[in-house]
Amino acid sequence: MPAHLSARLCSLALSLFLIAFALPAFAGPFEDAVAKFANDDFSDTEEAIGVVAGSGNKLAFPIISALQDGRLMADPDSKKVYVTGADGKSIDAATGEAVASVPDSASAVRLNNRLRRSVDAALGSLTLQSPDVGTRLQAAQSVFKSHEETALEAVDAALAKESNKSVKTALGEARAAILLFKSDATEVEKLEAVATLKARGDQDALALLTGMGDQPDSVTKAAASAISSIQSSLAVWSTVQNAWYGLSLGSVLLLAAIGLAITFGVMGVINMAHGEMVMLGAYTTFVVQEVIRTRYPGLFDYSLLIAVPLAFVVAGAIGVLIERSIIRFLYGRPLETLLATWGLSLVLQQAVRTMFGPTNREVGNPSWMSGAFELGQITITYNRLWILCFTLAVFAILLAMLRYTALGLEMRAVTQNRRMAASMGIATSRVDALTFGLGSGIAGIAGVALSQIDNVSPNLGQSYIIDSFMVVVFGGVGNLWGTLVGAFTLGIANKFLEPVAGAVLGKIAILVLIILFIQKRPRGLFALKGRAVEA
Amino acid sequence: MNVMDTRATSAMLYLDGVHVSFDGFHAINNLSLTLEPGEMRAIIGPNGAGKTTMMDIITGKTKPDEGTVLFDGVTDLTRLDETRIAELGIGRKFQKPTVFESQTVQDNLLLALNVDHSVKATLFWRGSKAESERIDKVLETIRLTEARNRLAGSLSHGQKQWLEIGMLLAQDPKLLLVDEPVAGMTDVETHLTAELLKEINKTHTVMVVEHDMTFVRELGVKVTCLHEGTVLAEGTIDQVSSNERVIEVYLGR
Amino acid sequence: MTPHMLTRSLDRGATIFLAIVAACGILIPLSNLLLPADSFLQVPTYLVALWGKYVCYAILALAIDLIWGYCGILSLGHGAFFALGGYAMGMYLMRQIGTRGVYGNPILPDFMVFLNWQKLPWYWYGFDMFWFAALMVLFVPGLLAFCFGWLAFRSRVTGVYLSIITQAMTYALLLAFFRNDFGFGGNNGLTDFKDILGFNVQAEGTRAALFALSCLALIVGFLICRAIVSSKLGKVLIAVRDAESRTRFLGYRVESYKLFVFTVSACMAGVAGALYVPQVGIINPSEFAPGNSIEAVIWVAVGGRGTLVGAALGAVVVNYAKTFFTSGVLAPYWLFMLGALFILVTLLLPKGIVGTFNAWWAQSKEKRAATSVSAAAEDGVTEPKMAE
Amino acid sequence: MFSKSTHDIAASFSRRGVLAATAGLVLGLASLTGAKAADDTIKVGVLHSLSGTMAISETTLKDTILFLIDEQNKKGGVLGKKLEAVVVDPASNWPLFAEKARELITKDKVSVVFGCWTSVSRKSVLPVFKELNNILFYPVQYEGEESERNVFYTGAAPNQQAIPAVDYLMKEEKVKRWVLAGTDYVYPRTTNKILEAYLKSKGVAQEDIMINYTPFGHSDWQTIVADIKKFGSAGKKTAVVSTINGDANVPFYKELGNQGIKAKDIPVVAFSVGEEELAGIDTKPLVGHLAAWNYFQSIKTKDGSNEKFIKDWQAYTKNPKRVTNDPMEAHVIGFAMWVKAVEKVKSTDPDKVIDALPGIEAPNLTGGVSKMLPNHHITKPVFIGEIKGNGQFDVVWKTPGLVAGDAWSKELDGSKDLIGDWVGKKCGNFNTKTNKCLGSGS
Repeated sequence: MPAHLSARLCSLALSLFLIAFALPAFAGPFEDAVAKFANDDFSDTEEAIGVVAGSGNKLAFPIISALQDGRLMADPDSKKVYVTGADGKSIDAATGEAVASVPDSASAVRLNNRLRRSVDAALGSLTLQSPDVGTRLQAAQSVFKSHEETALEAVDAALAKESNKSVKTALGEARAAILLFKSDATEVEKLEAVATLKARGDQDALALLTGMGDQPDSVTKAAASAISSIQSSLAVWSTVQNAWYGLSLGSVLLLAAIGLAITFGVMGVINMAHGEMVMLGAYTTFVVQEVIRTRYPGLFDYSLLIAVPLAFVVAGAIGVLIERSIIRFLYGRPLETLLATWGLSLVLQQAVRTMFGPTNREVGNPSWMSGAFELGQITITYNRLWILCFTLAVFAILLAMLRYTALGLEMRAVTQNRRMAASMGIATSRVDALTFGLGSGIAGIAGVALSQIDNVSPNLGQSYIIDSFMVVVFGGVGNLWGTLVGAFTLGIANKFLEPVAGAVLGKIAILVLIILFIQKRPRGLFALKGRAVEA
Repeated sequence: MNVMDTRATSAMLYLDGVHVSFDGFHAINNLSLTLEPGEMRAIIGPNGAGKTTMMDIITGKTKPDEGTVLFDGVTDLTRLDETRIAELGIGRKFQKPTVFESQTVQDNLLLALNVDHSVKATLFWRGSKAESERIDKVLETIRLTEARNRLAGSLSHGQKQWLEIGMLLAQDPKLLLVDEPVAGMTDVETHLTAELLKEINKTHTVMVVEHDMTFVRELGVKVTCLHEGTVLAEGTIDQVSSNERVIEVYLGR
Repeated sequence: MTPHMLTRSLDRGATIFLAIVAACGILIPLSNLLLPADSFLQVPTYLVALWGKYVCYAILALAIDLIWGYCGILSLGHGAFFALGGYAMGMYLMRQIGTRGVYGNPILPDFMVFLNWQKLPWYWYGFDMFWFAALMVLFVPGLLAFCFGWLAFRSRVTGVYLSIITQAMTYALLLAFFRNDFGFGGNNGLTDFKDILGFNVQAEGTRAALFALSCLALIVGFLICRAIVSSKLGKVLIAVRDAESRTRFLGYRVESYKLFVFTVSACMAGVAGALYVPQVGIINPSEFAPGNSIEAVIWVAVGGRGTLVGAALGAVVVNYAKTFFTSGVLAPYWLFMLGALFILVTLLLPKGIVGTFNAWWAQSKEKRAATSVSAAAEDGVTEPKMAE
Repeated sequence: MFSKSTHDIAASFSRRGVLAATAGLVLGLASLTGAKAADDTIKVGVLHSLSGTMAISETTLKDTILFLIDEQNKKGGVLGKKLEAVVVDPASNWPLFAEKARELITKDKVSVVFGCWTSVSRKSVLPVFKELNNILFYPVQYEGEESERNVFYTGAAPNQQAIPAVDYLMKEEKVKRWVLAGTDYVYPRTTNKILEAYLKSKGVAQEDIMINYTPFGHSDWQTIVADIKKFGSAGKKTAVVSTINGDANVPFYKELGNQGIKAKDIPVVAFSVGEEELAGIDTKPLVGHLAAWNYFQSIKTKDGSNEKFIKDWQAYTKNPKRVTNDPMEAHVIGFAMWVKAVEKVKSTDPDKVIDALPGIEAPNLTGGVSKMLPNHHITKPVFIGEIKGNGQFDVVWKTPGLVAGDAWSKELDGSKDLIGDWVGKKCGNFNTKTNKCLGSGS
């Protein structure tokens, strides 16, 4: 045993001894409990939370909430515990007296997951009657989660006074959860509880019903029927959920592939460095966030809005540069382009690795992209939802651009008949550069979105390149709608296969299906037909 | 037209009620056409009349949506692929001269010879005297003996056209489909080509697609005019060129 | 192979190439084994193993050049056939370990023992016999290529579409072989080999012999490729590459030709993989990685597509460059160099090293091109077009 | 010699063969030169990927060894000679690992190699080290089931990481239901097999264990996170034991955070997520999730050794934010042990050093002293850390003493009777039941 550890254990034992014999002479149970926060021992802290929360002392709420926020300071030497407020003023936790300053030797009382749950439960029963509706709802929910018998009284009291409908429902459910586990609750109470939970009908309710242990027969029977009804409704929801996951995966695939649909689909350039354009977009996001973090922290929520145009410009400019310096010499030799751009992708990866280091970079989610909301029984995360919307928006803008702008018209003209377009006065080489730049720029934008769900590392692009090609080829080269349908088809198929076959086999199955599908339709889902294709 | 129907079984090539459309565009519309054995037929028609698509249908490159295509009165061509159709004895020269540019003139002809085309036969192939004699003969016919060891890609445009005709000869098919053989040729070359085709016609059935009216006139054969995928007029060159609808189509309305 | 095919396939370039390979195959092992270790002329064992690896890569490159350079089939999944051949050999080597594995289990390979497999899966049967494994080295890649090609060529999947689905094929295999449930050792692959045909794989003599054998395989593979491309079949292949539908209208069953060379090429890749595994001592699913296959295509492009000699040379040059740049002060920058090499070769030497050399040679001795038909056919491969 | 001969042959053919032959000559000569090692330095091989997929983890370890060599040279080197690092880049390519190992040992004549991260890279170089008789220090936690004479394992064996972590969850968090989620490769497979056996021995029922494998670099975690959520809502306290590898972790944690799985509901304990990995994630939603390691950067030591190491490291890399992690500490210990062993036998001869290493003690960075065991694994303390909002860990539990690394897991049928002992038995896989040294170890 290392020396310092045994020393610490000795001092711990000594201090326990001191607490046990020296302190009781002049302190009550509340003060004893508060002093335990200073022991830096999780069991002691847990005990202290229980005693403080149940003490009825008006200091209980400030202490527990300070504990939750890491504002409860304890001095291991003097065994004094302080609550520091957000305003910098501090009080002695045991007495409530204001103190001038917290000693330097004091540090925040540490928590672990078990204690966080205790804190939640304690705060739940303490804040059931808070004036704020949101706090009350949260309190009711945490009581529902912890469903400790001791909270029953508080719940009943709160229920009697509660006027808000949703809080009332939550309180009712919390009460049901408590009663279900209360050994001396009557059969009628328990049956009512089962009915309440059945009405709630979600995973948590199911969890409580399946885990409730020995009950009277009638209750067990009612619970069984409730369980099966919840399960069958959840099964339906899980299909909906798979479809949503599929859409979400499809949107990621689409986003990664749209740029390729332009450079590969429209121009016929097999751009193996496409993934690296995505990566550059992600790194642009990182740089933008870095600048915002250090200079303008208030703008963090707008970081992505700033990054999108920047990423477009950065990746687009590099795309134009690549087209001018490499690809334009290789038109008509698509397979050679493949090799050159592969080399290029190695160079770009290593360049980023040299500049930013090989490790992942942190790109944060702005607040509006964090978290999730419940829609029925499925969870929809904001980042996935935004990415779906964003993808569709990018797709729509791109379509509109190709259809209605002069550049779009020129692009279509050049790709359909280069010589004719040139003789009509279109600067084909400029159009080529701009088309490639557009494709790369869109890949850059994709990088901004993908930075929200994936690693930002030099390898980022590699993980999307194969999938992107599959999507474009599956959908049919040269057809943006094909890319859209292809991406969503593959996404949804993947997500419905995954629960059945597992992630790996599901992916293999998709690849095999693509191979077989190409046999059936050698030019993809939406192939252009007719003689023009062959020429 | 009705007269021809009765002779359908004896025809070398018989098309009836053929339709094909690409993405809603009707490239061939109720096309019916008959070619007798030993006949040479010129097909004319403005751009987009469906001439090349018709050839695609005959050679199996494009499958018609409906209609009958019979070869030699018995073989349904719509069910066969290009290779099988070529093996049956239908040879084709493309609109844009298509020769194997990175191979020599001689090898181009060697590849075209109608001998066993199986993988095994070509792998263990050793040249025979009969083969080289045939190649020599074809080279002479198409006047490329001097260029036999040159790469096909280095030939002039007219020479390429001729090489492709030579490949048809080497293939020795029952029916030759010749798409715009004189495009880009000088007057002299055009004349020589007409002579060559007439010579070929002595032993083969030929269908020629051509824009060049002088050339068609020189061939002096029956002419079919296509328009919008259907037969507009048929007869001698003078009959067809005096047909009002043909004039309307060619000169615009 | 009939004698006329052999004589036909040997032009001057081919003869020189074969002489060099044969000389390496004989002299390097001899120098390694017979000369004292401190002699300057002695080739150290690590170089024998290294060059043995290059030779295996050269065989793979030949296989790719046969289908890409001559028939226009760009396979971005040829690493799969290489790896399958390697796995077949690896399975034989695993079974040869016998009781010398860490758990001393006479039947089950170590990775099966510690993942609690109770018995050998059926597809491991027979691999304890060398002849069976050797057969599988050809059969498994060949069969996969045949099935894949039969489907793809018959439905006329060509060009980029074909390239992408070959990539999908190797990617699917990569994922499958990563799965431990698949029974091929998962990510760790097959390793810790002891004996091959009763000889210790680590021994210098075995290494030298394997190197000589690899050179022999390269020679045989080269001769097979030459025999194919210099026969009439070779002319048909070039015809398919340059104008696929024209070839069809001449009455050639293009899919049969493609299927034939694709399968032959896959078998060659399998042999390359089989020789590679005992020399590097490990086979793992990363050999299936699409990047590896793309890299192999790049060797061919660097050396010169459609020249065979160039393919082999390209494999050696690129891999030597990789070995050289990944050590020492250049190590952090080697990807820049490799990437730049690929870009520059495609831009400045579109015909590759040998192709450019040939073109230069043909130019300086122009009249020579007209004298011999076969030389012209090879020298004159100008700007191979992608098949439609 | 071969170059000369090929040249002779080529000369007789001159013409077209010249190019090929010259290329061969140049290449041959280039590979032969530079093989001479300087005698006034001791060479140390560094075999970590600097490019490719593993560069993300391994580059730091290369820097660590360079740093350690630098420090050692400041103290006067070893045996009066300076240490010289030979850095190669095996590029995350497993056969290249073997090739580079061979090159380091034969061409550069290094005395010891510090390297590898993945198991497959170690497996790939293993035959090379055995054949050429050199020393490899392997610094990463791994699946165990190995004890080789030429390899010293300074990372954790499963019993130094996985089992203590599960014990902690059972005891402290009262976890009753387990999700074992991992990337599908050998380390997670083996670790999960061991854990499954261990959990069952502790009375956990089969239906309370869910095992899930995902491919490398898996990035779409929606379904699996939802499954975990579902599995976790069966009324029993649930935890996830994650052996998810490298790149897949960031999207996994992001999905966890977004789907609102809080550590206090379903804690995730990870064996492959350290400070370096967390540097790429916003850790605020992850506070409370756990990791088990033998070292954390945040650990405070009495003698200040960790604090000093971090300060020197950040000064060396000129990056005040540069983090430290567990495999780095493993290299620190391994390097110190090697130096001590070399000084003990006054030679860098691998045989002597290999024999001297077992029993050597070196201070670890958490205030204790680690010891090299006869099975070539080391003793280490085990810490459980909770993720904090700043990307660091807060140690919530530690083993009372040091845990000795088991080369062979006691939980697996195949290996429960095996031990590695290179001191007494001179055998890496000795069967204590039959008293026989199995397989190749003899």
